[in-house]
Amino acid sequence: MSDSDSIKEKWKKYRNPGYQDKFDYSWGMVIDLDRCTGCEACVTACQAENNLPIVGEEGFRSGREIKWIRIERYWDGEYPDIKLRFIPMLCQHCDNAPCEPVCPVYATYHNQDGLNVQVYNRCIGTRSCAAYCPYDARSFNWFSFTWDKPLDEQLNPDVTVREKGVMEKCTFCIQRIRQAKDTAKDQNRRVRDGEVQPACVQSCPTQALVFGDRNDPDSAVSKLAQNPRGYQVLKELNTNPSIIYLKNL
Amino acid sequence: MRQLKKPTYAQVNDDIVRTLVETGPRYYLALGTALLVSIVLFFLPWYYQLRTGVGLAGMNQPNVWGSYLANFVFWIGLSHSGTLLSAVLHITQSPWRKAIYRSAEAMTLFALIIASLCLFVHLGRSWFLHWALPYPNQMELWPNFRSPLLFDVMAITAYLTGSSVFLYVGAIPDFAAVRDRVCGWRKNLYTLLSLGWRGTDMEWHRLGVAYTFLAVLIIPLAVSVHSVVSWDFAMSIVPGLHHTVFAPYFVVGAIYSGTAGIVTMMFLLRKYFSLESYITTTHFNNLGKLLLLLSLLWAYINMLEIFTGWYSGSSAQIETLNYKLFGYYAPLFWGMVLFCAIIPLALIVKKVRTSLITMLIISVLINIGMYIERLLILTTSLSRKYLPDYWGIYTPTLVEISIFIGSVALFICFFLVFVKIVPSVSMYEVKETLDTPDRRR
Amino acid sequence: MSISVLPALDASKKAVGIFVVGLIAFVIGYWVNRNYFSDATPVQPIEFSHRIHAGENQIPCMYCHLYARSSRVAGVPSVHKCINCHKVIATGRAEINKLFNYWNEKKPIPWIKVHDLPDFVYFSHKRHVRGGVQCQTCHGPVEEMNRVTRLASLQMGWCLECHRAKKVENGRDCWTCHK
Amino acid sequence: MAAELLGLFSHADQALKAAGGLRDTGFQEISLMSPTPLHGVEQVLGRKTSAIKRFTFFGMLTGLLAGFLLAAGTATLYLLPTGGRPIIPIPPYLVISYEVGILFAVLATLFGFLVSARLPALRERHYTPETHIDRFGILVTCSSEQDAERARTIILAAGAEEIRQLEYLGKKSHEQ
Repeated sequence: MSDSDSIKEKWKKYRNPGYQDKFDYSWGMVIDLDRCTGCEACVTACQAENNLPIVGEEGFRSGREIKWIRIERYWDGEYPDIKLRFIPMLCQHCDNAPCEPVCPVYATYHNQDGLNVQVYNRCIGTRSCAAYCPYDARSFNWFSFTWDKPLDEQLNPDVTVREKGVMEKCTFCIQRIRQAKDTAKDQNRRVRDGEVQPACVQSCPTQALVFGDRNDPDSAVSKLAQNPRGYQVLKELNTNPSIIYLKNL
Repeated sequence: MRQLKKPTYAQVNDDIVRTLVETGPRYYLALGTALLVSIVLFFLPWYYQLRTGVGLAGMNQPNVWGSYLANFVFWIGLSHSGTLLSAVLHITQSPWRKAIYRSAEAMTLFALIIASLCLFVHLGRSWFLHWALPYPNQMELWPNFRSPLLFDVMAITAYLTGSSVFLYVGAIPDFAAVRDRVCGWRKNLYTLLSLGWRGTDMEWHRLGVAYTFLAVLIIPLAVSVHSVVSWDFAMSIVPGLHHTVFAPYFVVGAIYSGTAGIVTMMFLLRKYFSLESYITTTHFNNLGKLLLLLSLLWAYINMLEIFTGWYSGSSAQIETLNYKLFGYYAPLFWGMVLFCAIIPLALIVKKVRTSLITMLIISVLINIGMYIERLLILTTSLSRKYLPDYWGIYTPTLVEISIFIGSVALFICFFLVFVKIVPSVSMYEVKETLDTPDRRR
Repeated sequence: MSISVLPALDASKKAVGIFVVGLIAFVIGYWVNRNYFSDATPVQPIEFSHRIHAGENQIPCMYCHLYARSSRVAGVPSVHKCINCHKVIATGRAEINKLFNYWNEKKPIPWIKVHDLPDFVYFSHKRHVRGGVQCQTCHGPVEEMNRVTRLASLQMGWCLECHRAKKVENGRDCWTCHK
Repeated sequence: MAAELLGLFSHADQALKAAGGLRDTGFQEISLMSPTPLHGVEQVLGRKTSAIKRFTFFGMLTGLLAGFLLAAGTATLYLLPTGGRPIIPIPPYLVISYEVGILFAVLATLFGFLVSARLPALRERHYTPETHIDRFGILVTCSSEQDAERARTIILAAGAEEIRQLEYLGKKSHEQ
């Protein structure tokens, strides 16, 4: 907005609920649960891509694993007629994210791409965002972690290694989005559908995960989101997640 | 019930100044022990935690909040004893307030300081706490005033300032009285603190007006502080925390635990400074009645909370409620009910209220129960959030226990220093309750 | 008897004075020694002069820092690139001999980074060069410096100032520059 | 020759009587010093009003406004949308406004108290330590020898235990 706007116009604008301007992109994901086999390839890919530390056996046992995406398992029915169901659970990048307003220092907020982002170096570690998150999608660095040789050689230079006391969570591999947008800007165009894929989407063997721009009506995500099987997890909380799950009931 | 032999005006001065200047070896022993305990059990573990990370505490992924935050709420709760109670009793002109309010207000101040320290301990990166303070900086980034945590920062700042001013303004005449009785560095200190107070009719009048205004301002402030603390929790959408009843629930709980804290503190003051003629069984009797009322109120709101969960019809709420009443933490819950709702019913008997030892026991039990309450609010709700795959259990570690004990020692430390600097009983207000010399003729 | 706070203030002047003087001394001491906490002009392993290369000899910046146009990092030239010229130019000087020592030992020169950004900052030379930002805007008049010194604070506010002045698209979004 | 007289009483009613007598005779600058706030001073020395309430009121207003402006203004300096809420949501900012309002009101009350009670005492003022224990003192400014003599009679007649003639300090502070 320009500086010449009168105070009255500014007031009107800032009193608007929702976001200031239309998102450039509105990144979203569709997860087809009927295709998910629970193989955890996405979990591993995420671990490698985003420099997630390995907390060790003790850390895992006390419930402090750092995972940006996890496969939740639910048993359905009684033995012997029993079924195992999977839900890959990651940050839902809610439009009305409960985690954002609670941060006292703006370490988490909504950016112009419609992503719920976490600024690691701004985080002071109140952990309120994790407490407020109904999806438990946030992980906390209880300690500073080191990578034994030669594992440190595989750290991704595009992603910060987080310090102790910092909250972290799925970013939809924002470093890849940034790369794609950078290339697109050089060529003076928008990012094409399918040009950018988070690590989990890229590694899914059954292509249960699809990623794309929800602002583009022709993208694979927008089309899949129209699917009648679609639902949002904990929709009744009005968080309006960006991730749509497909499940045949 | 009145003490038989009332002290004279001169005796009041003698008695109170004596508590300031005459310091026995027992005092130094107590101060030394408290200091040592607070260093070993509070500052050293905290330093260790700063170096290694908050992982030293028993918190884990669903239970990201733990005993540190419970400590914070506990100390904020204790802080509601003094200044709020003192202000309410001042407005309602209760004469029995006068002997106890000074130390009660000091309790507020120190409990608030400890509470803010607990926030430091709680943070993952305490060294960046200043980012949550509003000041112009090169990053051009201000704190997020939409956050309930920022309400906390502002409320605590206001309350800390407000209660310090309230304590100080009320103590100016006493500083002046002490000023004339001491020498050396104390003389300078009290001359500065008393601002050249002479006790003229004009000064008394201004003091009375200002003090009443401050009391009127403090009451809504104190109520808002604990409401704001409750919104830290209630503004989430976590089942078990997302209750509209939380603000009154927290305020009542705070006054409840604070009043119990005053009883404990009064017992100790009376015993160790031999202030028997100032802190009488009348005070204990009155505070006992107040405690009884508050315990009933507290129990009522607790039941209200359970009923709203039960009748909400939301499966998540009911699950959390079940877990609270019958789950892993159920022994703690029922212990809390015993300490805070059942045992205080004994206060209905006058003998219990006027016996110092039973009052001490009940007040300590109430505070234990209230600490459990704060811990339960956090743990039972966070352990059972929406997605069952991510349920978990939280147990405090040694570091957390040690930091809590250390914070109590630190509080005692502050208090011991305070009673040697500020007259712990308000001389001029105690004199108001005595016979004025003109009736002695 | 009479009362006033001034004598008492006078008597405690010493304590107050010591505190105030100590505070001022600390602040001044910190300010004077601030370079000790972050060195803006480090001594390099070789006394390389940008004044001679970029100033007098007019070598364009991107002759040596050739990735600035196309990559996030500007790139420090390899030893090979230095040797390319210095095989014939100014041979035999002490500093050039040091260069040849590294060349013979097949080791990179351990240059000390002057404009170093923390790990959590995403900075792309490409975007800035293509956006028409002169090297000197951030790095200062390097062509006049014998030993490079950092003039810009490289702090967040400094970046934001420019981003605001140039009305950079999404230039104030946290994740434009943080990672 | 101006002087100040200090009379000391051990009973409050005597001090009040003396104060009343002095006032009726036309003395203007009378201070009654006591160890506790004395009831009945208003009837003897006239009702007092102070400006503290104005300080408190305007402190509160300034604070309410400052709190809201702090929250709303800083939010517009760096636009970071959170949780789909407006940049200036009213309810949370009212909380900030409320807290800052009370903070300012408290500080303004303190300031108003100091100003109206003329504290801290930067110039020398007469007082006596006994009035902080159990004595009641009357400090009266007399402009001439005859005035001093009259005042002395009234104070002694009311039953003063002790009377002191003191160097005149009051005028200086009034000239300020």
